[in-house]
Amino acid sequence: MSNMNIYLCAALSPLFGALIAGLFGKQIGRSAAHLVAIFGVSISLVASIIIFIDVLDGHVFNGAVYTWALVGDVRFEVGFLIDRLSSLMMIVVTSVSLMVHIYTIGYMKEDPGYQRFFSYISLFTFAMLMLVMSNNFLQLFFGWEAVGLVSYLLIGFWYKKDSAIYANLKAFLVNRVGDFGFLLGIALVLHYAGTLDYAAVFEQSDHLAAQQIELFRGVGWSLVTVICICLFIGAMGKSAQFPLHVWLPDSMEGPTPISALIHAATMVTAGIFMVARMSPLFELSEAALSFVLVIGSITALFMGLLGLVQNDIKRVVAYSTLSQLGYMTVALGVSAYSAAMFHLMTHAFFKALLFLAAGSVIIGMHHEQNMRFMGGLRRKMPITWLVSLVGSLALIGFPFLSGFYSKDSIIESVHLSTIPGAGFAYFAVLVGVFVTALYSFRMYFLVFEGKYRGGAPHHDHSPQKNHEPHESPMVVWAPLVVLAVLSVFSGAISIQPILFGDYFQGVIFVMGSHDVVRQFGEHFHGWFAMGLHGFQTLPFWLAAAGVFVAWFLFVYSPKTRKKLVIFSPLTKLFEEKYFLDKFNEWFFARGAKSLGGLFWRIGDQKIIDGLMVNGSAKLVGRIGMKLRRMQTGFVSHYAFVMILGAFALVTIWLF
Amino acid sequence: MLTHVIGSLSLIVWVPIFFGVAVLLVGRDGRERIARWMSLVGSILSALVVIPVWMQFDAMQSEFQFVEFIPWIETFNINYHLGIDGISLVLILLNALTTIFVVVAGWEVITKKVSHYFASFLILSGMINGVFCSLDAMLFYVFFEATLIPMFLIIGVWGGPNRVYAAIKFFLYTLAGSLLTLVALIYLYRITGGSFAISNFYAVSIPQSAQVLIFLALFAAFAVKIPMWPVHTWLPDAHVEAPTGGSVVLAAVMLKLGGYGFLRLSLPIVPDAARELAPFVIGLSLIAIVYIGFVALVQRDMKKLIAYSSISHMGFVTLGIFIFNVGGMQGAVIQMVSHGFISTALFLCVGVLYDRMHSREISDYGGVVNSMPMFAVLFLVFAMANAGLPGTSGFVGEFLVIMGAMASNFWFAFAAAMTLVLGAAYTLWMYKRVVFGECGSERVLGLKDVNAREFAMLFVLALIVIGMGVYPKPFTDVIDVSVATVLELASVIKN
Amino acid sequence: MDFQLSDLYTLLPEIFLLIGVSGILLLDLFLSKEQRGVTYALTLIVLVVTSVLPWFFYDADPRVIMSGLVVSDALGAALKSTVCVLIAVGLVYSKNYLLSRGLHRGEYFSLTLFATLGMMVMISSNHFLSLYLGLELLSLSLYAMVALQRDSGRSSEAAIKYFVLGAIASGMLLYGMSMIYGATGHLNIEAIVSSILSGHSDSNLLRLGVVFVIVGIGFKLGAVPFHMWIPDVYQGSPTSVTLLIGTAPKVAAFAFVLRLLAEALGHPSLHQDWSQMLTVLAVASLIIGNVVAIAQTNFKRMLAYSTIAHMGFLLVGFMTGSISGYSASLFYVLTYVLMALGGFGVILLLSRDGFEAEELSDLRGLSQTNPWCAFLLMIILFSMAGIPPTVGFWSKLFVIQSIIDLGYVGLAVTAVMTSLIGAFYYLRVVKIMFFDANESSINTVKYSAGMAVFAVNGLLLLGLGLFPGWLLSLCESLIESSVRTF
Amino acid sequence: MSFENFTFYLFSTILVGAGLSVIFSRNPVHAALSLVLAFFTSAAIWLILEAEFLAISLILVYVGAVMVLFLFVVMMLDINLNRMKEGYWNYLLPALVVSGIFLAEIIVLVGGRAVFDKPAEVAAAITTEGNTLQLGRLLYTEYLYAFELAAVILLVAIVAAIALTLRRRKDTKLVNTSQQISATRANRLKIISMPVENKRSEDNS
Amino acid sequence: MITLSHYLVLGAILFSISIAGIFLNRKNIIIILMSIELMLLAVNINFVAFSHYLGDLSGQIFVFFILTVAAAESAIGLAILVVLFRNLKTINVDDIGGLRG
Repeated sequence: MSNMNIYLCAALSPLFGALIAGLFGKQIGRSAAHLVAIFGVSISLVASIIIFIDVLDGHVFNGAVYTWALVGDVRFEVGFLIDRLSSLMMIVVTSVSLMVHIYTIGYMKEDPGYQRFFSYISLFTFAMLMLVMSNNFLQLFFGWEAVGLVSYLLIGFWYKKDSAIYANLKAFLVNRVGDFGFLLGIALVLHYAGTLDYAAVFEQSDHLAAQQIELFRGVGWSLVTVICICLFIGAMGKSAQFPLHVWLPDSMEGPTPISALIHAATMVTAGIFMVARMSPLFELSEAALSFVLVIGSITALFMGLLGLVQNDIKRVVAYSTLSQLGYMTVALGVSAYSAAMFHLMTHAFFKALLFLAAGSVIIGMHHEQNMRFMGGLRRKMPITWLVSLVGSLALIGFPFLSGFYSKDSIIESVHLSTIPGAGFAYFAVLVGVFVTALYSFRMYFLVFEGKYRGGAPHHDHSPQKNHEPHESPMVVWAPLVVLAVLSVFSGAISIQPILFGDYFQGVIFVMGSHDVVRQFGEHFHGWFAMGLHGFQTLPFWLAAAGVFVAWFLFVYSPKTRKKLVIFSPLTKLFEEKYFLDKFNEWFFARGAKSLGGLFWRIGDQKIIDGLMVNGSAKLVGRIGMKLRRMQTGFVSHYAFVMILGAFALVTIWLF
Repeated sequence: MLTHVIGSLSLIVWVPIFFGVAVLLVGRDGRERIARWMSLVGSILSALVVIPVWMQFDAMQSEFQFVEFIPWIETFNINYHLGIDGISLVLILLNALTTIFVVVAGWEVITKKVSHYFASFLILSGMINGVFCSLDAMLFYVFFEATLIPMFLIIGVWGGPNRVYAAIKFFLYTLAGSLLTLVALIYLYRITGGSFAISNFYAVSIPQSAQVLIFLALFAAFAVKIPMWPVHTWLPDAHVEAPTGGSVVLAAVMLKLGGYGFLRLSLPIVPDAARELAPFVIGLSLIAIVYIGFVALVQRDMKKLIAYSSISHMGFVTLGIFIFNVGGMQGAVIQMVSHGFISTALFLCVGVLYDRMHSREISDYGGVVNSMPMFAVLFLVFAMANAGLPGTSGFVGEFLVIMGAMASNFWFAFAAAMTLVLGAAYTLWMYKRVVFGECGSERVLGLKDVNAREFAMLFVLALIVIGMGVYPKPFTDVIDVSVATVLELASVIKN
Repeated sequence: MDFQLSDLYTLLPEIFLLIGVSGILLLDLFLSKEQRGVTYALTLIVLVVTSVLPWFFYDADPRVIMSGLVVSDALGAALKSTVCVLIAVGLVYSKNYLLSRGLHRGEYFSLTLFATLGMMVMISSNHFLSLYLGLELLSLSLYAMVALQRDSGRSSEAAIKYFVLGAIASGMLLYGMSMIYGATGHLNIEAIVSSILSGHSDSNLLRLGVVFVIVGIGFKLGAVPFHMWIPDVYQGSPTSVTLLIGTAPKVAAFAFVLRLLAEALGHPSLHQDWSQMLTVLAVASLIIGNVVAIAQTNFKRMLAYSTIAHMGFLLVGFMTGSISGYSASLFYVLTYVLMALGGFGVILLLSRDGFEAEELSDLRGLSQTNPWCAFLLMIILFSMAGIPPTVGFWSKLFVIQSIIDLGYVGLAVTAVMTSLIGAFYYLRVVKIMFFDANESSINTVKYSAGMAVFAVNGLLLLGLGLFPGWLLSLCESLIESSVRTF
Repeated sequence: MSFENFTFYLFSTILVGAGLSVIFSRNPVHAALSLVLAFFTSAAIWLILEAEFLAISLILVYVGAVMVLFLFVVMMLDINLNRMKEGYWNYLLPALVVSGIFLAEIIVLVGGRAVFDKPAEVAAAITTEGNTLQLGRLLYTEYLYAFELAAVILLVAIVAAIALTLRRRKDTKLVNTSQQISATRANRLKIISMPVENKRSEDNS
Repeated sequence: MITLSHYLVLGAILFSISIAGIFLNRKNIIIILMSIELMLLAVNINFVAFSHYLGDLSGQIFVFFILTVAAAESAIGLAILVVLFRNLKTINVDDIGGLRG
């Protein structure tokens, strides 16, 4: 079990770094803190690579580290399942995390919470690793919630900002709603399978599929469908699927590195990862898959649309993330788990790239995030401009870039799928391509092309600051370049093994009838051919149209935009995010509070306390006062009472 | 069965009481220092005497251990009969630790009638241990009731502005419940043919209608104590008005007397009635979890909020007990212990703030993190634990109970799991309003961070809370066999 | 039923007491005001000796003497001794009070001793006549003692109320006795019993008699609706007299009830009747006593109502008609008088010249000025409320146990629920002592003899609470050996 | 109607009438005198029942002592009769109802008892020996204890009555002759020195 | 033929009269005391009658003691009344209500 040490090393070294930086941050100082943290993550990355190579050699590991608790005959354990899926995720997590660590040195260098920040992101890396390395649901849930915690901490990193602490609470709570479903799913699994160990559960999957559960009297549901939907609700929270997506845009209140790390590359993909992990279960329920598919396609299309009207640079990227997560979910829905994982990986790179680039722009703009005050940054920030362009192209799926391969595989898989909802999904993802291109390049053009619009007026109060945008320091752009390179090449390199090779053999389970990837693979003739073919496909032209429209409206003829007033109700709808936030605010937040107030004031205070408790006490007191008055002080009255008492006794007992 | 005439359990019960009386006698006005140190020594000694018991405890044995038996009132066959199982043991441990925290927490805060304060807590601690150790129903009841007196005084003498109302309400409410229990116990005495031994109660068969009545009578006491909706309204008042130490003991230990009562008396004595009425109790528990969760959401007073959160968490205990499976019941016991530590910590946190600002209103705070960063971190740990974050002890119990509830009914688990959202909502919302943000006022800005004493307490608690969350096995191992025994007794058909 | 000289040995306690009181009465004439302490001391000595004497001259098996008027048994001896001790302790408590109220007079002490004699007669009587005479001896002394503070309007008001109602009650009791006499042809308890057993007695007359006897008993115990005198008399009397009325006579009344109901009229056919009646009286007493006590502001008056409630509990135990019920009641009455002794005692201890510490508000902040005193009073109050670990809990427990044994679960629930109401007003006193700030002018108690006795009194309640077993078995053996039940 | 019957009904009627007069006469003196009448008639009835000693003692003890005491007190206390009469009839109805039903109930219970219709045969000794002798014998033998107790009760009554009512009146004009005789010069005149009153003390007063 | 019942009924009538007297003369303590004497008279008649018809003298003995005690009782009662009158200058029940509640 020598491997165990490496696994533990991979998982625990970031934790170690986090504890050192967090608990002793003050004592050891800034640079020591970031060195420790980076050191921890680096070890983790190295270990992950070793593990990855080891796994490619076929050394799959599934075993316990220690027993968490013994309850009756159920053994809850903390353990690792190291296979191709988890090792891939480990690489993604640790590498992106390392990039972000390095990038943070520059980005956060003036922040008083420097050490704290490193502690958090290292802690996050630990939590995420626990999540992906888990071999059972319990630990999965632990990691799941732990990343939620860190995300909470990070979004609220600037705890003085009201919007930040609002956003982090919201994020946590919305995630909790997802976890609510997730926990129910876990509970169902435990109850019906008797164990939480993945392998043991999957062994019983046929047994589970055969069972029915009666949620309402007389209505039998397929057990596995209920389990999968419950689990997927968890994924909806974590991966920000409609309608639990509302926290993600707000979470942009946190510092940019964490937007990149958590809300683009890693944490939000936990849901995708989880569903892929659970493929043996999801495959058994077409209903659940359809559900996943529909949710995913809604997210993919409608969240993309919202990106069109955002002015905050990070928010555009955030909505783009939502939309891309929708794509991944769609892929899961059509059983193209490998495509989803593939997109997850490429997306991690180019989205992290985009976020960090946005961060770079923000640094360059002296923490201005509104795109309307930007423009023409191409010349002022050349490196950032270049990597942003690469990232955007990868995002819209320009052939040969990583995004193209992953996204096209998804679209093709949807096209091939036959499960209910696939038609709608296909439509959604196609339109989504156009929308993606439109908002990506809207952002691109607004930021980098045209004229510099001179920053925001409210920055005027700091005279010593240089108002001119400038290129960021090397610690900032170096990770960008690395990510850009990855964004360009990772797709082409890995599409063959991941999608059509046997990379996920034995890890992801797909029913024959659902196996769209295999069908798609029949047309696949290598990455180059696919890239070339890409120019002839509908998605490419849709994307091109999107770019063109963006160019037309934002560079060539901005005035045309004014003529688009007919769309203003639509714009309004988009700006208000389909009124979902308002609805949530009104229905859930306000509703819960007024319900609580009702229960408290009426239920607790009036009825239970007022009426029953104090009421009966008062009643007794009042009776006491009444009876007290019967003691009139007149001896004859006392005599009457005595005589009447005797009289009553005689009358009652003798007659 | 090991039989000692006078042994470790007597020490556990009487050492704190002895020290309490000693403090009372020694610590007159002007001798507060002696009173404090003596109490500290007493509380630590009381905890130390638990250690050998913990060490020698045989977790594999389903019988009661460390049994002591001395005839007490021979006319009615009432005996000084002590013994513990795993469930008692963990609760005793909780109580012993809590007492130390309480003594430390009151160290420099209490300036009025110091010796009386500490003596009350020590005596109370001994009595609570007595409840957990009793194997004779009347002994149990005597200890159970006697705890009211010191707590009544603690709330009433050292409490807040509305302390009188709170103290009397606390006393009468709990007394109201337990009086019916007394009747039930005597009835059981009668049908067992003259014995108050709990084991005889287990053995005797009881007709169903009588079982239901006995169950309800026992339920009255324990439901009030734990407390369950709708007899919970004493708790917020008592908690809010009590001094920090009082709130801590109330929440951490006294509420557990109710849960313990269910496990030790209700289920094994009247199993058929318990099973028959389980849906009713489960319903109340779920109402407690959800309804109280909502109520907690709108509280403006930190202590009140924590008090309501306690009620909600205790809903898990009753839920776990009455779903009749191992997971649920173990979860319930773990939840009791863990809630003991978490609520201790939360009340101490509020106490830390209260000692500085003399306000418990959430709105008086805001931005505490700016002036008290260390405190903010510790407080966050406990807030998260209260919200049931995995990796903290708060998760373990809730998780096991939800798992257990699922075995019973999907919707039970569904309602219980709502605490995931509600618990996080009220706890973190409070945390946000108190700790985060710009400094609410000048006074907040001037707050001093935790001192060494406070830090030590909270840090130890944080270690316990996290330790228990990461590795609860020592606890589940200790209670495993005992829970199985209780379940076995609860599944007997006695009518 | 022959008269033997040796019977007089058995009566030695009574004879000694009578000689003592006559001596004191005479001696007092020749003492000046300053020498009155001698009377006081002599009274105490007489009481102490009298309390010891019964232990040497009782019969283990009940023996009827004095031509059937007196019975000598262990229970009688124990109760007589108890009564004397109670009276003596009461006098110790009262010392300062009497001095400052001008009650420190020979008449006071001799009347006290006469009352004691009356109680002793009641306790050991075996005949309606001796019951009646003992009762009247007690009552007449008490009437006079209540009025003894001659210049106090409240005292004389209390006295006239006590007197008028007491006279009506004894009239009714006599009416009942006459009916029983008519039905059975006898006044001697054993003869009555054998007559009832023989079945020749007229049941209508008997039942009518029982009803009126119950009225008399109800009055003596202060059970609702014959309780009306209690609050006024308790409040209006000088506190030392209140203490006297509130303690020892309850023991005597218990014996009275035991002789009349349990021994003379304990036949199952009659027990059925009177147990129902007692139940009604008991429940009414429990409710009225506890509920009205809540509305009181005067500590003495509150204790008066609490007495009514306690007597309800006593009757609850009594109505069972079983040995265990009687022993529970005996235990109850013994522990209750201990509590009442302390409760009234503390008022006496706290009173000073011109200041009666009898309002509840006078106790405000007692825990600050007088922590030890407050602590002891708290024990007494919790004991009255029936909270463990005080003995009050056990006394309630045993009573409830005895009725549940017979299946009266509903009654048991009523009893405990009313004691919940009771707990409220006891708690309120604790609250006043401990939670309220000290505004009144109560000084520390300097009277050390009274304080020492008070400490013993309070701690005894706690000690008995921890070890009630011996007292309970004592009660049971007394009842078993002495009560001639059917 | 035999003589026995006649006397019984005659005296009974007077007795009841006197009783009613006691409660209906609002002047206490009249009531007391009616009570005396009632005692006399009941003594007569007791004679029918062959209880001569008791009949005599009733008259001697009761009428001779107790009723005189009553009258004495009535006279001594200055009672405002007008206020006593206010609202006298308010309670007539409850009084009649309660006592009427009470009476009816008792009559139903005790009336018509055939068992007791005849005097018992044991009474032979009573007639020959005389009631007083028999009572006396019993009183000093069997009921010695009770007799002594009665004595104590009377003693209590004496002590109590004296303790309650005997007190030295402060406004009495009675002179103590022995004191007057034994008075000396020193007792009669005492010279004390007083400070001269000045203006300040006047102001203060 | 006069039976026992006659006497008992007579006693009962006197008893009822005394009760009515207590009700009616609710303000006048003296007459209340006299009513109580009537009640005792009723009791005595009962005892004497029973004694006669049972041929048992203990009833008469009882009456003898009742008379004695009643005399003592009256003495004390009237003494209390005198004390009361001295303190309150009234024996009207309406004025004697200082203790109540």
